[in-house]
Amino acid sequence: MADSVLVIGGGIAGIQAALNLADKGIHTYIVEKLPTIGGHMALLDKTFPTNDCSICILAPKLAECSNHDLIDILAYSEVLSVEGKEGAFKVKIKRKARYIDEEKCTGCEDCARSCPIKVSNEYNLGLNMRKAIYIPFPQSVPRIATIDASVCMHFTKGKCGVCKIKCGAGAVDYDQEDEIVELEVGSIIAASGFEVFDPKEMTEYGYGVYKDVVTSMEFERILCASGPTAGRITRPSDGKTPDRIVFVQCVGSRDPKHGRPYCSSVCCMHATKEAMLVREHDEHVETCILYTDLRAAGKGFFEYAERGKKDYGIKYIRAKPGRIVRDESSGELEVWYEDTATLKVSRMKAGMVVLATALVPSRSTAKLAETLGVELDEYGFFRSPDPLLRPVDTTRPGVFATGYCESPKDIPESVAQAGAAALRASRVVAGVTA
Amino acid sequence: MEEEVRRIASDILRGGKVAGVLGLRREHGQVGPHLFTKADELGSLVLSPKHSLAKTVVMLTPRKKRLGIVVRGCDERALIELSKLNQVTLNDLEIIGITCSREQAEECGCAVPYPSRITVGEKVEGVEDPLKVKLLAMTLDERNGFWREQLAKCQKCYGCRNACPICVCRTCEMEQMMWVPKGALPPEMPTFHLIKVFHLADKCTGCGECVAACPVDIPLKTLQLMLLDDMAALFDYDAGIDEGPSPFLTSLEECPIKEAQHD
Amino acid sequence: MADQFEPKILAFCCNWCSYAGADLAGVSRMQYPPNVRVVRVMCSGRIRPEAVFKALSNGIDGVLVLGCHIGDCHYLTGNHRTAKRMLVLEKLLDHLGVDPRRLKVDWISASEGEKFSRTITTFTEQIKKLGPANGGAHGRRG
Amino acid sequence: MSEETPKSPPRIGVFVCHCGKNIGGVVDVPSVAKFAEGLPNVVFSTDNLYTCAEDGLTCIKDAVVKHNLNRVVVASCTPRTHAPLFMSAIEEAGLNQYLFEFVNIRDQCSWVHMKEPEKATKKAMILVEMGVRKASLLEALEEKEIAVEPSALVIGGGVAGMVAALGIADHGFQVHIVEREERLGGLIGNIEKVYPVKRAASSVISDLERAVRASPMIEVHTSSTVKDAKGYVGNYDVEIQNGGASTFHRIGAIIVATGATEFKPEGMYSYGEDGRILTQLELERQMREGKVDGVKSVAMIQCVAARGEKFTYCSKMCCSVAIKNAIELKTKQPAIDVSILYNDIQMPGEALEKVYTDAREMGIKFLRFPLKARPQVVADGGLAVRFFNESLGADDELRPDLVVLSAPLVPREGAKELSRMLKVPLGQDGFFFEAHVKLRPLDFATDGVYLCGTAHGPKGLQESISQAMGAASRALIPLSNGKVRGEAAVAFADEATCIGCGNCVKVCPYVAIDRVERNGRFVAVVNSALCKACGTCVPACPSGAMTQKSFTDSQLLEMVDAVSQEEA
Repeated sequence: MADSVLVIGGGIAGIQAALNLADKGIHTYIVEKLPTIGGHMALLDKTFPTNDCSICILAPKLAECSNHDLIDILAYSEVLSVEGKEGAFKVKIKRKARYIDEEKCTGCEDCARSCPIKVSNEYNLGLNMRKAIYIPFPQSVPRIATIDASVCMHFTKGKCGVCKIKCGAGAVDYDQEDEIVELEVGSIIAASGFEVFDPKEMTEYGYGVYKDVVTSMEFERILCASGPTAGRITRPSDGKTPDRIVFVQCVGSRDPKHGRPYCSSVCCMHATKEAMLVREHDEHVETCILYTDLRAAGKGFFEYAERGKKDYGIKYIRAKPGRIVRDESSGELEVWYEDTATLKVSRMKAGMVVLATALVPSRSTAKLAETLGVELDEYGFFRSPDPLLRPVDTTRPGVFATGYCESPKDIPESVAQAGAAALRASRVVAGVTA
Repeated sequence: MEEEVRRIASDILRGGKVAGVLGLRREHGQVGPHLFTKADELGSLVLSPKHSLAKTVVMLTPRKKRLGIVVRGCDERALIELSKLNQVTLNDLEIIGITCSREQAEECGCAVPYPSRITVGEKVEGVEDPLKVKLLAMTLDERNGFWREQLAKCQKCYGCRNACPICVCRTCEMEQMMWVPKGALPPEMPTFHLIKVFHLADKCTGCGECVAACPVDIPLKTLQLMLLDDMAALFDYDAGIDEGPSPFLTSLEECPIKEAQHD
Repeated sequence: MADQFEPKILAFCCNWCSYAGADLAGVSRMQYPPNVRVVRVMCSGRIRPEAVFKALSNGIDGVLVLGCHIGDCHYLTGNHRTAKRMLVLEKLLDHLGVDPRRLKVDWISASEGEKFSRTITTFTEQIKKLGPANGGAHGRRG
Repeated sequence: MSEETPKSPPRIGVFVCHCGKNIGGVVDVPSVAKFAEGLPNVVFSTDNLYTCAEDGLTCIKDAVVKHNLNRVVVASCTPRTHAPLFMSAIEEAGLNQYLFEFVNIRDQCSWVHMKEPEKATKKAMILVEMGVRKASLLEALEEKEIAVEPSALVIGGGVAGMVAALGIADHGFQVHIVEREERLGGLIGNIEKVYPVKRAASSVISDLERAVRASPMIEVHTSSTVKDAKGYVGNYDVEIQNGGASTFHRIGAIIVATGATEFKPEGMYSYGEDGRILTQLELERQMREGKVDGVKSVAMIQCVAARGEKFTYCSKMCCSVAIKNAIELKTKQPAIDVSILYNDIQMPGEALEKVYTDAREMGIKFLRFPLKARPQVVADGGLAVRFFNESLGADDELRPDLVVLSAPLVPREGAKELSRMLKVPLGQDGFFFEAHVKLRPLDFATDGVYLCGTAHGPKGLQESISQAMGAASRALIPLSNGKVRGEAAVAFADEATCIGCGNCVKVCPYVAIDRVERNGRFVAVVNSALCKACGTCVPACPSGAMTQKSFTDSQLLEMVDAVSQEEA
């Protein structure tokens, strides 16, 4: 009987499930495909409905995972195979080579400063550049460098070795190889999260054509003090502060034709928060949210949206834009929309447009489900045989799913449900059978 | 007025409402606190000179029986503050509230020369502390010069603290080496005084006992009064009058800051 | 001419937000004047106003009290008390004739390295303009 | 681990780190180490290329032994990442891990003063002096442990309560469920069907109740209330009252699952004036009893009393309840005309959205009204619902046979009393208020008490069940460990100095301080297992009786003095 648990995914749901288990005395592994744990929450500037600073409340959790005697973090790793059954799984994991000696790296980033290769920075959603050797963000856990071999000159051209020279700790190791580790665990929790629906295919919104049309996650980075603009609200095209920012809801959500029929659950509050932050940063910028139904049902959410209207002057219009065009002479965007309350077609100028794109199960979720041997539902979320009474169960005993990959939900719901997954997993490890 | 107070004290004593009445007694030409337990002693009960009985109540707390007490405005405020500090139990006190005359108010520079519950006497308007008005009109440097000069006179006698009706601590930080080095005169400026001033920022009753006790006439009360005005302006809070907790003990939801300050 | 006045600046930082913000300024190599000395406490609610005026009266020229933004306090409402206590302390300094600009209370989150650096820079500039506390006469060894 | 504060005078070792070039490239590290050597109580000082590397740690451990060090100061990066490493190193060398002070000369010195190496070096020296002066006064600390009674109390026998109880009992702990009513089931016991899974509510409850009754670890107290609960995490003394009789139990953890109830909108929308104006819950009963079979048209009104009418909040589940009942009516009598008057439809997620789509496809009408002008119901012999129809942009009127009001969930009576008894807060909406809205939705700030289901706020059954399992998981942390371990740098009240004013009790966010009678007078006593080490109580104390360990006034003032005495 294996008495460890494997958590797949190091976002807030995975972290919380792991802490819940480890705090109970159960040894837990967190496998994360990226070089750091933290997930999407690490990318958020603030969180609704309290406007808490996201990294301020998350970073202590990351550190807690890293310092916990009973948690082993396998970042930059992937699950290759799962064999065995409930209570006795054998899991093969690939630890991708970082080309860095984890023991030696001090996280000083001397290497990154001198690296000559710049590539698009996925942590800032491509809004600025990172180096080929990098630490994703300042609060990364583990805080060690990773060489992106796909772009590093040493690997692509066989030249350059600057990072190795600059590293005072002697941590750079170009000869490092991927490593396969085998774990024995009693139970597995999948917490693979979501990814943002790519709105390029909805050509009417001009995403990918007009630089000033951004997704809400991209805009989150623009708002964030540690983001590409250091929290200044400037638009990507010309660095000017826009006069008005228009938020478009349900981009790819509740839209069976183009995207997903379901409601992504968090976007209305997300847009409300971002609009509030805009007004906090610069009260001269107008904000307007074009929505279908204002989904503000969670605890304190309706009050939050009311505050957005009253105290922050956010304008809410029930409307669905037909198209977004750019006036080439002024550089301003124009949003054409039908006001679904009045059925009138109107247009509105916008310095920037923020698309509340649907959140969909992450691409790796489908592959993960296959590896785990469990079923997904029609939209790609994990399916429970009894969604009411066993919401975190999957179709394979001993394997559980929690967080956004189980179904759309916000952070507190993910945290609560992570506890549920930990409960189910600890029951397996404790030897209680259904 | 004295007669009226004696009559009320006598009534509550005889009626068995209280086990004793705390007041001032004149005996052999001396006036001091006394717990009158028999109605026939009350002939010696006097109202002046002004003397705070609040600390005496603290010494008599906790007790089983109710107690009557003769209080002026500042005494009542002291009792309210002491009750918030859990040093007296207001419910166990039968308060005989008396007003001060205009002359008395002027003598003390008192803005509120009456208790909230007046048993005997007529309420008169209070006076503004003249020094406060003067200080507020000064420039920063002038004020700084004024206080430097005043505090430099300090003999470190602790009279201000000993006389204060609210200073009830068993040990005092003004006497702690880490805050105020021993042996130096004048004491470390202005830390020595500010420890007391800040501790009383939300509690001072404006009674003026500290000034009366000071052998070198440092007008500490004025500093205290300026802070009381701030507490009222910032938090709508009046020490000694509001019976709720001090703003320092509450969250911003429970008691917000009135002026927009700090981001 | 005497050397330019280099003020002594003390910053009380809470462990969870402002100290983390200071670390972020470091990680991001945001340069600021070296006059500041940080004292770490777990929560800004731990900072005693008495310690602030003791510092100011003993030759420290400016004091920063830095906590989490209101609502972000790791200990729920610790900084609510800081906000109120320090506000009254500012008033007290003013009444005493000490320029209240020598005390600055601000909220800096763990992601605001830039704000930390900016706060230290502008505060140091301001204290330089105000000149030495206590006329430079008190409590200095040299 | 060593628990004793060394009695001998401080013997401090200082280790200054180069961090490769990160510190050493700016700060003159050897000079800083040399400067430290001259500070009072310092008996050993050195510099390391990487203090955090294996040889650096060995250097510390060896020096502790060789020089008989009883305090250690490391000047390097940030305590936020590296303190645990150095603390465990000195503990391995036999010192209490809290006899350690961290000085940050990288993130807050060399990295931010890269162009001013001399000033950075001087600053590093003062920072080290501050650390050394504080270290001289450090004391050995311990994280206090308290034993946890292996049993739980679940207050509320609804679905959430039963799920939570089963989760805990499954792990081998005794659970008491206390339910005010005669039977288990709570609010769900009054409804017919659960959506979106479309399962009979009675089967959900009977399944759970069967499991609860079968569990040897669960004791069910129906028609009972919690009369009293005293104590703290791991050690509650609970009195459960049934009729006139009381039983007493030792409890380790408590879960609040008291649920919510449907608001009866008396005096609004003509409710109570006409038997054909019902709430959703009343409609469900009538449907069960077959009383609505002949009804030809139904109008449902959403957001009754909610979203700013009487209550500020959105009740979250009323949209799905209304749509569920509309579908049930329509399924039974396809000819029935059902209109739902709404403002915003709240059907988040995949399954609910599908139900909403189904409802529209079945011909259920959705008519939107603005919140500013809510519908009016007039009982004038018939029934009239007048409202502003947003899609028509005009006033509209329906004349249904039945009006159904979707009223919000409100907290159960007794929530206030319970909140006082357990010392846990209620929010402005009257629901229980969690420790942190985002990351601690099921905890209270007070350790050992947890929260789930609609006691926390309106929500659907699925979410309540997830929360119940989550709350059980939280409660199992102290239960499984059999102990809780507190913080080390806790507050401490000196009983001799304390005047018992209770200011500290008022400011403590964790209810960790009690005012208790000792030798005839009241003093503050900190429960160091509950104290979270913020120190907010210290400035609230008027008499200097309150101290925070590791951040004492004298330690902090030493640091302040080091700066004020620094040579200009």
